Amino acid sequence: MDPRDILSIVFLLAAAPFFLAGTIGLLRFPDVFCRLHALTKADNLGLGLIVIGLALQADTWLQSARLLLIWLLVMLSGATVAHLIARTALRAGRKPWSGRS
Amino acid sequence: MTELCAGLALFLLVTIVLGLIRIRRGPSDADRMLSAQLFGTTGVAILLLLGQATDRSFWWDVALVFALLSAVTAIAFVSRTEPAETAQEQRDEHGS
Amino acid sequence: MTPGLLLLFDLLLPAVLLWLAWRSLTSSDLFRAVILFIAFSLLLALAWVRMEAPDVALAEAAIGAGVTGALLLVALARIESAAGRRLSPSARWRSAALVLTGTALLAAAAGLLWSLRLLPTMPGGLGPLVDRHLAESGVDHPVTAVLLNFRGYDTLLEVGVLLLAAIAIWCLDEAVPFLQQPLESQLLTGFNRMMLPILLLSSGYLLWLGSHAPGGAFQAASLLAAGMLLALFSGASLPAQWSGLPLRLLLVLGFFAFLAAAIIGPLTGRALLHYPPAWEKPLILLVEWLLTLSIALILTAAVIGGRPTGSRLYPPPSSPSAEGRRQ
Amino acid sequence: MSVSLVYTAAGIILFLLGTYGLVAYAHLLRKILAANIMGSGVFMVFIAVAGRTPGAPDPVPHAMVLTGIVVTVAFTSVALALAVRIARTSNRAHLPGRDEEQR
Repeated sequence: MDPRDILSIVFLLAAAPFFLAGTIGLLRFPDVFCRLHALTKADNLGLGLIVIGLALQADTWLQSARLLLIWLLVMLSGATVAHLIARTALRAGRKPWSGRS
Repeated sequence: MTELCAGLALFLLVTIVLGLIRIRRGPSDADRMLSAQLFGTTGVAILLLLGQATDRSFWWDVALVFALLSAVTAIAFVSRTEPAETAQEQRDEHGS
Repeated sequence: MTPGLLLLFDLLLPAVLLWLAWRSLTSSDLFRAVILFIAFSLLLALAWVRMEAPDVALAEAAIGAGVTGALLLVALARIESAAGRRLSPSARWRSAALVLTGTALLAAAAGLLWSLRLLPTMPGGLGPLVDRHLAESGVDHPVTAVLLNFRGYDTLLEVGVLLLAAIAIWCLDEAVPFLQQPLESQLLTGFNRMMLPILLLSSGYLLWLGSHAPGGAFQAASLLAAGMLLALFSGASLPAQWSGLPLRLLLVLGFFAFLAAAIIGPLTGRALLHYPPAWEKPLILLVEWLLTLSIALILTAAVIGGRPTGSRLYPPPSSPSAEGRRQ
Repeated sequence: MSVSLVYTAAGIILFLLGTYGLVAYAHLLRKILAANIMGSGVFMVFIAVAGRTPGAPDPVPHAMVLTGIVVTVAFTSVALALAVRIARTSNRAHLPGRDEEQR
């Protein structure tokens, strides 16, 4: 097997736990701020690893560049949205979870 | 490779199904918006993987559109709930 | 050959779609219903991709992820501020109505599912016909050729429908302040500074793509409209001197450019919407550019949801003091 | 070809779900969502049937569905503007009905 394929498979398989963690975090974490933290793992690392895994398979560097662009856009949007949602929740008077409740 | 990509896409679809529970439970609107946001990212990943699995890279253009627009709905949501003070005041007025 | 895992995917995806649609219709909280609907249209785009309909998937992704979500959320906020946040109770039926509706729906289901058997087992479709005439259409992508050349009148009327929608919305009400208070965030401003050029660029990319691959005017317009929405959300408005005649002219520009291109045919002794042979490509591209601009403005006006008023900004800012500041 | 049948059946059920929602609920926004879901069901049948042709899918239904999506957006935006206007004028966003009588 081509070493590039093996690397791809490793990256793709590594991505799966982050999406699972994002979902489980979304379900299990106690408040909206913690859940945001879980969500951004899927945005940044999960999608990032998939992009790297697929970019290794791409035929031309243009295709890899397109994949990287998609990842950058999702990260940019994810960061902005996470900030805005957290701010809204904070202004709406929700207190971040302090571990006591 | 094809099998792996298809399997991962299927796995991601299952995580979306799990994420639906959060939309159901809430408790706040922000939590529901978060799940929709996660679906957006997962959708991009599924599109990329399916594009690879079926060897159609023009599907990545659909993923690109998803990535470009993934913030719009959430920002619309934030701008809808942002005037926390004003909305609170209005509710108080109605209540009294 | 479809690998087994893809087949599983194709079984799970429709099931999830049906579940989302059902929950969106039955959940008591309307905000939850809207979020479920947004998730529904997101997964619908995946279904179009699985059915090899990339044009439709692009349109669904562009419109479902951007404009429809914003449209629904903005309208929901306005409805709730007028009528109160109220749970929509599940239906209570008179028994006769329940029996009647149930029977009708079940009969329709049985009839439609049974009619699946009537589908030809070896369908020919119109694909070969389109392929044969593709060279005459001036573009290389079958769906664009069908949209703008072979069935151009559909597209012309569709733009007409969009224009009528904008007129209807403008007739219903004057524009109200889009944001109750400006969304002041350095991060959002920075985000917009990066995203607006990218959205403009990708809109042009999709438009260019439309001539030989999935893409086209409507998808490009949705991206452009999403850019305008982002600007609106961070508090931008159209100056008063632009929101009168210039805005109206831009709104109708696409439709009338298409109409003008359509009647070139009758004027030169051809049928309606038959372009002169050497001019097909430039004409189609010019019409698409103008259509993109007009459709994007129409979509944005639809989200704003009202007509501009006389000498004020469009949409008007939340407080009178802000008006003076921004002008 | 069984996959295309799965999507066709799903489209039919979506259409019927939408019809049910349109009939059963009094709230205007819910009716708008229901009509959208009905439309999606119709589109899904179209696209699934277009995918049954051998080779590349039939482009004509694709173009028709694209037109349909645009018209759906137009109708949704007008319906929402109407619903907002009704809510503003009458302070309620649902049709009068049995729930009203019971209150």
